[in-house]
Amino acid sequence: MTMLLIGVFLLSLLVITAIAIVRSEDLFSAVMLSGIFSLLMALNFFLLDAADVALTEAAVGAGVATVLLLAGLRLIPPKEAPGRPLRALSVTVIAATALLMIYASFGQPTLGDPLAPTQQHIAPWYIEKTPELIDIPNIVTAVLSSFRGYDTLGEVFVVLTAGIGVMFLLGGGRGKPFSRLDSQAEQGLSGHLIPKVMARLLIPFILLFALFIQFHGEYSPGGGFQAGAIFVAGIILYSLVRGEGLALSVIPPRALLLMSAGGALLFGSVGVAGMLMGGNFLEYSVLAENPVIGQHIGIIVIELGVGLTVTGVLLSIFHAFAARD
Amino acid sequence: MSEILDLIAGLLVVTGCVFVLAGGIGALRMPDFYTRIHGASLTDSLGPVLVLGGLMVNAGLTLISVKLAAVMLLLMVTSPTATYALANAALLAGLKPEGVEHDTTEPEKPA
Amino acid sequence: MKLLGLFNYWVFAVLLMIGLYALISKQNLVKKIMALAIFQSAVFLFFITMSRVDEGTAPIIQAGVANQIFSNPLPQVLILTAIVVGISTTALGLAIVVRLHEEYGTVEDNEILAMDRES
Amino acid sequence: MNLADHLPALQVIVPLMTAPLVILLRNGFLAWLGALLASLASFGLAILLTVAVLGAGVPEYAMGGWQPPFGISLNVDGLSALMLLLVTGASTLGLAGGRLSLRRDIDNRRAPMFYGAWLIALAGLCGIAVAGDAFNVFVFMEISSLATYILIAAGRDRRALSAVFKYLIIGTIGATFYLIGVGFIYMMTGTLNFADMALRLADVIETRPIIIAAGFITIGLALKAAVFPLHIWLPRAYTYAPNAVTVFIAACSTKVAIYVLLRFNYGVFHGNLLAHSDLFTVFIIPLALSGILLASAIAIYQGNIKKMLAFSSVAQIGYIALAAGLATHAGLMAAQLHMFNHALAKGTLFLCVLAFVLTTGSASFSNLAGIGRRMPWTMAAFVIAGLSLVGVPGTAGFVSKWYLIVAVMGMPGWGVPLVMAIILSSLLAVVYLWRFVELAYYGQPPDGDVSRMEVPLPLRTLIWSAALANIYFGLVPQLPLALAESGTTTLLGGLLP
Repeated sequence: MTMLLIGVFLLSLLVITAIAIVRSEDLFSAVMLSGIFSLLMALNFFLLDAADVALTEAAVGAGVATVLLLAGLRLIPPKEAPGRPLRALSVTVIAATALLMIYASFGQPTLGDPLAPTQQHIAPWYIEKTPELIDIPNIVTAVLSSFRGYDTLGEVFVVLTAGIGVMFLLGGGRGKPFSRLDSQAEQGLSGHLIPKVMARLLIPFILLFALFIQFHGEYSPGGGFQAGAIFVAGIILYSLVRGEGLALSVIPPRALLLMSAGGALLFGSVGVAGMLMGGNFLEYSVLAENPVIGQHIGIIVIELGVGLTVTGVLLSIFHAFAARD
Repeated sequence: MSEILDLIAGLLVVTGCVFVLAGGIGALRMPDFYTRIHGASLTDSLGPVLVLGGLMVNAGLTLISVKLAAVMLLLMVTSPTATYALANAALLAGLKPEGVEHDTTEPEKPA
Repeated sequence: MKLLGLFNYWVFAVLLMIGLYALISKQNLVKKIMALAIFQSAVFLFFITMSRVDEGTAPIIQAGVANQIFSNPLPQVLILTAIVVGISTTALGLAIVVRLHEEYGTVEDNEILAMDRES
Repeated sequence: MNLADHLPALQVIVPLMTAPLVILLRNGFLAWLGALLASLASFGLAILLTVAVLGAGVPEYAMGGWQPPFGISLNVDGLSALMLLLVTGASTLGLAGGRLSLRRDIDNRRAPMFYGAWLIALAGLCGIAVAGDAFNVFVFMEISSLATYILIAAGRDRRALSAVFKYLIIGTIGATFYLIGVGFIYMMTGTLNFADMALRLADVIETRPIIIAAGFITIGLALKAAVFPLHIWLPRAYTYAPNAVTVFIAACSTKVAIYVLLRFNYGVFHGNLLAHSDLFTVFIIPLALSGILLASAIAIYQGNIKKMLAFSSVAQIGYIALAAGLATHAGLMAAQLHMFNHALAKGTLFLCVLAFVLTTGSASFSNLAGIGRRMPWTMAAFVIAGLSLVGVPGTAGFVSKWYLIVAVMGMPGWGVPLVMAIILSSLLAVVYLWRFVELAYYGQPPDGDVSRMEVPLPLRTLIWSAALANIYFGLVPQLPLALAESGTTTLLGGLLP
């Protein structure tokens, strides 16, 4: 009951934040509110026993998305033009749809109902068979990378496509726009003592944590995607305090492109390897003598591929935005 | 013994909550930006540290305490830095503290 | 109790419609992207609500603990993928907005539309 | 396992895996060549799959070796094979014919990214066509959409950017609606596999969440498919995209959304549909009819050939929706045939437009006056494809219009008015095509120059083979007929035997 009430409280905050985002005319505060929105969402996910999703939402929604929007706002005016008054027609239509959906909800299973159809079919099979077939503690990772590995392959390609798109549109990825590395704006906060020292102190830990999330994802919440996002957060922090140029000399754009494409290829080649060794595409069981060991090998390698692509793409996107003016 | 520990833990958590609440009120009611972030900085320094301390007392000498200590350490390092960066950014953007007649607050210029 | 158990679904409906309303009525393109993010987040909430089981924990098997009840891992997996799709869309949309600002000098939808009509 | 069993997976993997390799290249020509080879290879795979479907059938492919419904399965039937032929064929046509045009539109430095996005779009569309899992369809829909946005944004006109932003917003709303619908179904059945869904839905088919789910899925996919009046993104996106991209997406991207719509409404909701087939028909037919008539009428007033053809596409989608909305055997046959034939005609028409723009530099009517005398070969091909679009006997378009009229006549009470509407809109198509043809043959070129200026021979050959395909499938329609027959059988029987 207490949990339910905490949930109700957090969900109400979520709605209030969403309204505030829509109403705020200053885009900077809207971005900050979106960050808060994502954090609240992550809290809700955590409350609903979805640890992996909460971690991802916090890293992606509150972290990466906020940084991206801020990088974008550097290039466009941060003020919204004065809005028009509420339009009666659209408000009516939308309110009617909301009421319709609320009406429909009375036919739905309630929160946490153990007899709901979702808890009866397929999911119990995953929970029951994971120890035997894959033998890793985190069932979410097992489903994500093995049972539904094909979806995850698709997900990696969605990320890669976004990276290709941003590089194509903003001309990044070839190093040319990054030539003005010594200009004033590229210096970052490097003159400020306190952020500089603190960032130096924190960055190694952030990177270490990213590696932990990457390679411990089979045992605890986490995996390639979250690790990539956290790794990127570390590098972005570095480029904020030390300037874009220095951060880029650590990982040049060409290397980022290689990482992005290489990760996707690594994932795919695991699948093709399964094919060549007599199984279906993405069948890891055939990768070793013992099918369970094969699954372990497959999952570790594809998680690495996911991490590489995500890191490469997110950094390329960030640099493409940062290098534009 | 355990009752005393529980009592200490509870006290710490409640005190922490009071600080968080005070910070929240401060962020709402203070007159200008700088006093507001002064208030708000309470919510992410003293408040959570006390709450985490209470939880550590509650957990005793276990792995959980070590994890909580790590979180606490991180918070103690990052939140003052964030407050500093915020105040400095406001100064750089040209926001003057309220009630300051002559300009004594030069922002820290990049060296 | 029954009503509180449906509260998550109501919040899903309300958030979805807030996002949709902002998408329709806001002219600023960055605001549209944020609205799209709210819109998609609502769906994430919907799926994760489905995955929860009373008395359950996150679906991570702990050694030595028997007869645990786990929340449903499948919707969580789907939403992990959907979150990634969402951020990818945001990034691409933002890149398009930046290019639009370079070409048109504004990020207000109605002004861009007016300029398109002229040319 | 031998290679033939892997065909459904290879169909997706070949373009998907070539894409990261292509973006690593530094040379525009090599990137184009790589993309073309991958596209040709997947066209070959699509042909092999078609042969297999018409022969013994293609066994279900379990991804990762996990049997459905626990793992993701790939299913290929007649309808999928039809879509695969369309998608890979259109991509190959666009890439092969678009070399010269794309070299102008895309600078060499960014070309590898562009061709990478092209391959990803191709893989995404193929992935949708073979998927047997509702969520997997969402993932691949997003892959193909994101890649398509990039392709359209590559247009040189700045209006390409505003068009693509609108497409991005509407496309994402559509995909999210689809995801919500899938969520509701999952909530009531606990499964994501199409076949399993259809089986388990039987018990809960009349519950509120399922009806809401059907609504969300239908509206979401109608947004993606640009069914009138949800088509607002389409004309501008088609008009300002690079010409080669228009050849590709105009021929197949909206049809893939219709394909998913058919899969859902007939394969999954068929229990619901049988009880409410009148409701569904009454909902979809007025929309389809107004699309057919209004969009054809709007097309007459366009001053840009690409925009005119784009509005014509909206009208043609109306035909497909009309046929599919009848919920009869003949209607489904007509819908599938029309998807195939319209893609053939539109692909050819846009390829001709590409050739026009290549030589004159613009797609506006004023600039294209007299083009028929300057480029007689290309213009002749344009006329043939135009005749197919109108539905003149002897062309592919006639076959599907014939099936459509037969299907509509089967509707008690509505038959005659519907037939008249179809004939009226065909006449409108004659009008808007004639406007251009007249201008092309009798108009005065803007600079008064009437000397010959044809495109190079390879491109002309390609255009003509596409035009001849329109005639070939008009005279010998056995292949699309067989595929549509097989697809209709699976659709009406559910995915189950």
